[in-house]
Amino acid sequence: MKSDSPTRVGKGKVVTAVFLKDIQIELRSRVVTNQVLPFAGLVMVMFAFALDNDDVLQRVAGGLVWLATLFSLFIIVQRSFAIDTADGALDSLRVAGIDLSAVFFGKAIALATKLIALEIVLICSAVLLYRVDVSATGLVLLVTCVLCATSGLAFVGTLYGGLTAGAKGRETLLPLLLLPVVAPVLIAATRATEAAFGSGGAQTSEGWAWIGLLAVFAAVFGVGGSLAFGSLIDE
Amino acid sequence: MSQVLQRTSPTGTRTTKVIGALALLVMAWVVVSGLILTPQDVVQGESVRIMYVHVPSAWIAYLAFIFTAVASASWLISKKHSMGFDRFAGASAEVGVMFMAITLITGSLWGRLTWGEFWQWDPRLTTTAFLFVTYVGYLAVRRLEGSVEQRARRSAVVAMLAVLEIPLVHFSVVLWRSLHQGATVLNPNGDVKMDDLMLFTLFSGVVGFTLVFVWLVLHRQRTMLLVDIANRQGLDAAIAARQTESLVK
Amino acid sequence: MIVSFSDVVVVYDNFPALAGASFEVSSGEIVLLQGPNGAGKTTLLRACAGLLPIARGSANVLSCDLTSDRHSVRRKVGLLSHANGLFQDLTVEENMSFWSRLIGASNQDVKTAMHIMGLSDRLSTTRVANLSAGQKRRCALATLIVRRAQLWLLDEPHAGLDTQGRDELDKTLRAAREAGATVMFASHEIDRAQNLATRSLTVVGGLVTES
Amino acid sequence: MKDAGFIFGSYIVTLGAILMFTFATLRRAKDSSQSVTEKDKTWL
Repeated sequence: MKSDSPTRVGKGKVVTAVFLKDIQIELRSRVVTNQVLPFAGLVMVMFAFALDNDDVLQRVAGGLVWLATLFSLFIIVQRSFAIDTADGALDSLRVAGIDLSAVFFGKAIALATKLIALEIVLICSAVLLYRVDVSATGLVLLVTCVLCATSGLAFVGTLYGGLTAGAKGRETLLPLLLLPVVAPVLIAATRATEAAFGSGGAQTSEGWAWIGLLAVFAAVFGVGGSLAFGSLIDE
Repeated sequence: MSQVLQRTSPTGTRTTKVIGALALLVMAWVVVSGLILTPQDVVQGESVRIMYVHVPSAWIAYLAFIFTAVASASWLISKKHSMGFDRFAGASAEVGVMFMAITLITGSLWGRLTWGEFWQWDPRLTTTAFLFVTYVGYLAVRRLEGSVEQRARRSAVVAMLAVLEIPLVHFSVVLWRSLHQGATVLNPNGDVKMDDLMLFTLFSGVVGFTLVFVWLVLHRQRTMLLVDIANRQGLDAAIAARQTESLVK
Repeated sequence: MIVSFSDVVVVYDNFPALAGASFEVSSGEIVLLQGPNGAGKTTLLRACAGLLPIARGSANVLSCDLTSDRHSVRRKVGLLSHANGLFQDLTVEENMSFWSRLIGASNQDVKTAMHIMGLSDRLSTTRVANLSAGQKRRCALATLIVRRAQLWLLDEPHAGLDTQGRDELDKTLRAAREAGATVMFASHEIDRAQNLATRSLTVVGGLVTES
Repeated sequence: MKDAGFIFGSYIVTLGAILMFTFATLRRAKDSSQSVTEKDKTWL
């Protein structure tokens, strides 16, 4: 056995390894699939009970989809870091001496994957439960909106999730930090989704201005997060 | 002189005494003039009096957060990572959060009188509310456990993230309100015709609140230093106590 | 010198876990840290790995100055802490391949390490959550072997292992030493540990003394 | 004065908050300054 330390691994490989690890754990433990998805679906049904009016439901469907996504976001983010803190794996990641911004992107992509699965279910349930119609152009807008909004949410979720991982009172601190940050995503994604759904007579074209905002948000926190994550997670 | 000062306040100096006295004087003038001497506004009526405390506190709140951002950036950039920047950022944010709370409360009281509603989803108001929550979060991050250096690094990074966040929040709310012209309420801000005394009172308010801000930040920041020093001395004692464990054996 | 600590103070939440520790470790040593619970052994090992800020004093590990830069040392050390650093929902093999991919180790190294720790065959496809405490420890040790660290830091590596596992561990550490690595480990198994170690240090009350 | 409650209320909130912050700060300064020597108070 030689004692030279192994050569430094490329960033892309670390991103892939972390991403696959998080997804694999989810496929095994099924926390998002078996707990968060039913929770989010239930929220959509509860909204229908609470609002109890087909017209209103159609109008607010976009907002409800993204509100349910946000609530689930907190649970998924906490779960995403709980798997790393449970048995000290986060320490091992620190000692591995790898580029922590690669860990940031790996975890963010895994988080985005889970969120997209969740959003597909939520949008489908909106179509089924709230009788929303989506046109072909609306669908293009909707898919773009989901992709941009999800990247933004995944970046800030991973960033602040890392900051609060292992901290005392993280259950309340995480929403306190995340909620004001994700407000632009909630507003923009909701408007874009409403435009795609044609809620309240909105035109599809109205939605694209919001996509720009979502893209800027994702870009800003993608860059900011990759710079800040290391110093937040690693004292 | 300094002995007397020490008895009243350990964080005071001659400069802060002067600033404090000036602040008291100007604030007293603002209260008297704002409540009694100034006339009521043609459009707003008596409610314009709230403006003499509301506008200066909003100004100070925003100023405080700019200071926090600049001090945090200075901490991150400076090679020495001087803790003075960190304490300044923290003190300024604390005072800023207080003034932001004052701004939101007095603003909604004024809104109730002028618009008939406590709250309007107006971009400026909404951004202000989000700024408030963001910096409450910043203060929560400062209270996370860890060493002084850890606190400084974490909070400086979070302050920088807030600087990224606020323009996005503001822009999204502006875009939201401009696309959905729902219940737009006549915004009487632009209609105020202020006479000289009213303008002077408002101006005095800004000066007085700025003096209060400077005084509070100076004292708060020195208090933070005192607490840090006291903790360090506590550490000396703790180290000595810890070392005696080995003698017992 | 591989490790050189001088009056090092490390603080946890206002508690000085290390209260002025001074010691040196030179290349090729196997150093045993002994001392009562709460003496500061774990803190000492974690500080060597660059995980904890040095509040006072000076610390130098593998020619990295820990007071100014705690990051560059991390790639060169291997740390086995109380926690195993494993993902409960993944199998032994998946855990191994994750950690080895992060540090760029070859498949052959992974196989060898798993073989050494007796984790081949059936165990390799068992989820970590279903392993016994000792088997988890073996798995954690296997991830450490793959690292080929210059400095091995082990916090109670013997705990939880059966006699066979302990023998394998001792053999592994001796082999690592022969390959030029330096080892520091904490243990309460004094007889076995003293047999393995080339030198032993006592940690009490956050201080380190030669013993 | 019309709406006196609102107007006085906003002045009381403003001044009250500032005073409370001031006293809390001075109090904390006094509590933690006991053991700190003059030399460490760099502002003096």
